[in-house]
Amino acid sequence: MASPIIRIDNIVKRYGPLTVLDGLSIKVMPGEKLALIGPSGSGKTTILRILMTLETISGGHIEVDGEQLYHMRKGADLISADERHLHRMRKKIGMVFQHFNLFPHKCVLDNITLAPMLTQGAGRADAEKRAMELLDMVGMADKAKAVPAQLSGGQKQRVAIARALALSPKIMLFDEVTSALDPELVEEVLNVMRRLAAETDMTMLLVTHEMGFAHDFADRVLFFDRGKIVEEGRPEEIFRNPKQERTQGFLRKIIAAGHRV
Amino acid sequence: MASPIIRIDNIVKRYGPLTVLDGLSIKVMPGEKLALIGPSGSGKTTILRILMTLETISGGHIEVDGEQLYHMRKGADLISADERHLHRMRKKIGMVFQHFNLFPHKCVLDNITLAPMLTQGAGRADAEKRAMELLDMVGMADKAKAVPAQLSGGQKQRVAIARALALSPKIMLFDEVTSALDPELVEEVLNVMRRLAAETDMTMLLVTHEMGFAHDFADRVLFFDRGKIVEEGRPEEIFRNPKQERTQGFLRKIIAAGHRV
Amino acid sequence: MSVWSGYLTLILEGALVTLKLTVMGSALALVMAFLAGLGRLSRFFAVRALATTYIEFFRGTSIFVQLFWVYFVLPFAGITLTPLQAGVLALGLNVGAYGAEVVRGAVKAVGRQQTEACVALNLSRYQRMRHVILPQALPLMLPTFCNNAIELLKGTAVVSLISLTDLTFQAQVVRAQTGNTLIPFTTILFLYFVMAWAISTAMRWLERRMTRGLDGVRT
Amino acid sequence: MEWDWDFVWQIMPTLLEGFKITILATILGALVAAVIGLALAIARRSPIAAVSRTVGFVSEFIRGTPLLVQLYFIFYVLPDIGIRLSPLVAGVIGIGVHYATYTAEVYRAGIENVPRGQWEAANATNLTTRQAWIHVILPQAIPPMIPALANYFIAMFKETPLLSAITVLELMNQAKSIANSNYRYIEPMTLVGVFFLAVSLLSVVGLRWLEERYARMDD
Amino acid sequence: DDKLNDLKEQGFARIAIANEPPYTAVGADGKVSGAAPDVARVIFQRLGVKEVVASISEYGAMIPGLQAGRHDAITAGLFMKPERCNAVAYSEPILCDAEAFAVKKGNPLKLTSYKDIADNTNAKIGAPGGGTEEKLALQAGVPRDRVIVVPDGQSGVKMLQDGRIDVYSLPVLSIHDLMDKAKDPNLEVVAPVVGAPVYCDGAAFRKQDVALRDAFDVELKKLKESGEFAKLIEPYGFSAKAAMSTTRDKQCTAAQ
Ligand SMILES: Nc1ncnc2c1ncn2[C@@H]1O[C@H](COP(=O)(O)OP(=O)(O)OP(=O)(O)O)[C@@H](O)[C@H]1O
Ligand SMILES: Nc1ncnc2c1ncn2[C@@H]1O[C@H](COP(=O)(O)OP(=O)(O)OP(=O)(O)O)[C@@H](O)[C@H]1O
Ligand SMILES: [Mg+2]
Ligand SMILES: [Mg+2]
Repeated sequence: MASPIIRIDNIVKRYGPLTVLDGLSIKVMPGEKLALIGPSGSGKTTILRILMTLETISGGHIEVDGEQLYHMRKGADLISADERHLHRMRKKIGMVFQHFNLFPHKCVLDNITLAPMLTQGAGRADAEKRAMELLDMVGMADKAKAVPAQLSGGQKQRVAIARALALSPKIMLFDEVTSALDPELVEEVLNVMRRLAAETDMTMLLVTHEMGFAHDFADRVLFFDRGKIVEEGRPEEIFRNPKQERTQGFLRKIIAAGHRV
Repeated sequence: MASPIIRIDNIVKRYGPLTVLDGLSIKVMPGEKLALIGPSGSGKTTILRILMTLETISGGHIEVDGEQLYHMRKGADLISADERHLHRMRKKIGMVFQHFNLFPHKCVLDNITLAPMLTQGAGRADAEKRAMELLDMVGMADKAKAVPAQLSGGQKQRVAIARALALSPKIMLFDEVTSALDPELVEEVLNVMRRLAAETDMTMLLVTHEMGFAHDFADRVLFFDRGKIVEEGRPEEIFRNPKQERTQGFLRKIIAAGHRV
Repeated sequence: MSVWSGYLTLILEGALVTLKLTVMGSALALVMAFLAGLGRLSRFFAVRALATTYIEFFRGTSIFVQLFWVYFVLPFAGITLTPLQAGVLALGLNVGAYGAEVVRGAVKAVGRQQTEACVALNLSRYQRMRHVILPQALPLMLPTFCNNAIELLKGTAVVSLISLTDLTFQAQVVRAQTGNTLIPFTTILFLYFVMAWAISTAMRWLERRMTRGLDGVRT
Repeated sequence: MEWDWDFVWQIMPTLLEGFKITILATILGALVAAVIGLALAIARRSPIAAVSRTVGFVSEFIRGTPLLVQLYFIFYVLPDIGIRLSPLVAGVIGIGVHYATYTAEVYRAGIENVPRGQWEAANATNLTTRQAWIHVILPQAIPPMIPALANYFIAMFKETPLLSAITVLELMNQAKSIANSNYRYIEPMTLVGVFFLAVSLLSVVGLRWLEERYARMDD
Repeated sequence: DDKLNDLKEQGFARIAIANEPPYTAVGADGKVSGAAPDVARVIFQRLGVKEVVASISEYGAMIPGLQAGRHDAITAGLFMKPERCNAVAYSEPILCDAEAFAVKKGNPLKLTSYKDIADNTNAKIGAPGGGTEEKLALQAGVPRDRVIVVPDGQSGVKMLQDGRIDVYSLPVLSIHDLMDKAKDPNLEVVAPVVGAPVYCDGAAFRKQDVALRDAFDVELKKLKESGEFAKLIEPYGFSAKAAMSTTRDKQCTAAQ
């Protein structure tokens, strides 16, 4: 059996007196598609942000692609990672945010080429060629010269996905990428993600409130509550036959509110 | 047959060069529950805002409860309504907004009693008694002294509904009252509205993207597109058996995005 | 030493004049700020035009020119004010014009949504302002008002140009009489700073009181 | 006293001389304020508490005391410790440093107003801190600052008459000198008012343009 | 004369004075004295106006203040000059003084007259704005950019010490007073300035108030004749004889 590409080991995350993640451990195999679901405030976003090194951790260890994320070896000791180490580790990971976070002062094409040119030393011509391929894939090739303010939410999010893909990370993180969108625009983004899931062997972690999509997309679903994993399993099991009472209650409410499973 | 409580007659609404409503006519019977659905930008919010006199109209007439809304009689002529006429007409209508628009500097109870005390000359004791009944109805009696900042979105929206009801309007307007809420909180608000629809004979107009709820709630569904009514009918007909191609396309997208009908 | 204590008294008398100017000028500025700030939001064109003219004129010309006019030119129109009145009038009108923009900005920042909620609840224009908009706008105005009050305090230094015996003027007198520059100027710098500090402390206290229990209002 | 047009034409060239100095002082002062303000803003973010506290206190002090008194200090007291500046240089430094304490706040707000998500996106696309500043943060932070900065430069312009206290022959001083030697006050002082109003109105138009040009771009 | 009656009724007259010893002095107790206010106080008392309220004013602001009705009289060492005689109504002469220069020790630029300053292209002169000295310098041909308008005497001395100006010009007694206070061995006085006339000030009234001025003159004359005048002003260093040997008409028409 192959070794996990992500090994989260007994992670603790505190904000002041508030413990948000409390000894969480997860293993993710290469190519696996994981959906993280659960009530608001349960720590789903936090775990993605920790993987993207946008937060610090209060305890525990994370191994990504065979290397420590927040620590590095110095002789025999494991010490806190410095900026250079983090910079190297971030190459393996890309993230798409709920609110897109496109660079508003740059056109779509420049949003995508900026990082490859600055961090991977790609030439402009190469970077733009690759960017156009990605824009083509997300169906946005005709908007290459538009600035973000001219795009609809769904279009922005497709550009954000292309931007993250441009760095060819091994792992992609998606945090509620459709929840800021008008209902009609959700589908165009989910379609892009379905293709992505089907066509690449990237490892993907997805936080979503779209149960139907989680069901179609994921190999494995983790149900979070209060910073812990309460239940996990194949989507069929979790959605059709949840074992834990909390999971049942959560799904009942969501379904009552008009979401299909 | 009773006469309509709302008679919208050939309404035109323009913003500069943009025509948002183009000769729209609707009749609503007393006690009827209407759901307005349709794609983003089709003018659903606009028509509610016009009924609430939050906009002006560019052409046409509206009759509410037997009187002109935007016009008044002066001798034999029909002239533009003045502030006093509007003030009298607004007594008949209440509205609940997508973003609640509670008064953040007043506690829940004061939010509800403010308007009855100022506009209907109600005494504090009477106003508070009625407010507590309404809070009880929306399940918020225990939060009477809380300020809005301490409430969740669903709780805020239930207070907003109570606030609108406190003026006992004949007509209630609801504009996407759940779309700013976390999915889990949607249900508590919809439950309140279901009770409301069942227990009162108020006339209600509802704009929503929750097709399931529109289906349960409405006597009649109007499908809007580009400022016109493309199709209307009983919920069963519209949702199960739409005749127009645009309606079919819209519903297909919404359903694909994970909403139940 | 005794001579210096006498001159110190003189400077403190100047501080009293500065204090009076600041307090009375701020009071006038506050009134003007609300009149003109709300005036600019009026639905009547004439009121808007009047408020706009006042604001642009007093923000546009320099306080020096305004002082000069109030003090030397108004008397030709038959209005002779004491130096203190002239100082209060010029400073109050000047700072009031800046304050008007603060009032307008804060009222607008409270937002269309709150106004619409009021319309839907059928409140009258006056009731909207009184019960919903202003109570929320006031805490937004306070920090800028604090800055304005300090600007006014500093502005009082220029009234020494119209022979008002304020702090700066008294420092000049002491300097002429004693031939010492460092001591009077250091003393008044210190006094100005103490007054500015007192203003911001008072405003912070007021702000805390007004926003008590209203966390998150501004988000 | 009646208005005398001949006199107006006669004094116009002299006033224009003064006007040139006023403009020069404003431009140089603006440059000083822009540069020192950025330095103050950065120093206040310093992780070394002693640095950020000291800079904070000094800024507060400068902001809480009148520019007039500061100018006296620079011009009449500094020579005692061997720093003798020409009137214009002293004026430019005085007014520039005074306003630097204001522009520093503009810089700070501008930088903080760039949404946190932009830093995070820069991180997620693996840019270094330096690259994030240059390519993502500053290009977004600076344009929205421009109107606020311009606003302070206009305010500076209106305070240049203070420079007459340290013998700079700017517009106000020229006007006073004309008035004193001719015993006619209304014409020169009114003309000064007109000059100031004209520049202010023009700059209001300019400011509106800047505000539109550099309105916040939203994601 | 209405004006005098008004003043009697209100019990005080408002006078403008300068912040310039020995014409004016302000004690540490805030009490105003000095030659000019002392004379004014006595005369107004004799006219039946019990008190004078003095306000210190810039030279440049005195005449507009008088015209705007802010003061009833100026008693500030504002010397009579033909243009000023046109702008205000002067009393008979009160305080007379010649002009003086304060210069660096040894008078390095050898400046003894306003003409000298005009001829030396490096020399800068400081003088009060709107004062006699500024006018004399300009008339002698000193270009505007070498005539520095100095806000007050103390600033003038300071600027001279700091080398910002080469000459500071004021009336003799004012310069002496400043020098006494400065106690600076590196400065010296050139007095009187060669070719500059002796000037006298008088109490200045509004043109409309000639009647008040005339009443003032009557009392002034009595004061001079009784010898009390000399007792009032000589302690400050002024010469009573100088004032009594000239007249307003001479001063106002003196060819410049
Ligand atoms: N910067 C912060 N400071 C303090 N508490 C925080 C911070 N960020 C998050 N939290 C808290 O951490 C907890 C977990 O937040 P997180 O955003 O991970 O939840 P989530 O599962 O993503 O919820 P949602 O579905 O609402 O996005 C919450 O209680 C939240 O209030
Ligand atoms: N104040 C305004 N100025 C200009 N155009 C406006 C204004 N308000 C609304 N519109 C335009 O009017 C059209 C109809 O808007 P409306 O808000 O009624 O749509 P909607 O059906 O409620 O859409 P949604 O489902 O997104 O809320 C849109 O094209 C919108 O851009
Ligand atoms: Mg989250
Ligand atoms: Mg809408």
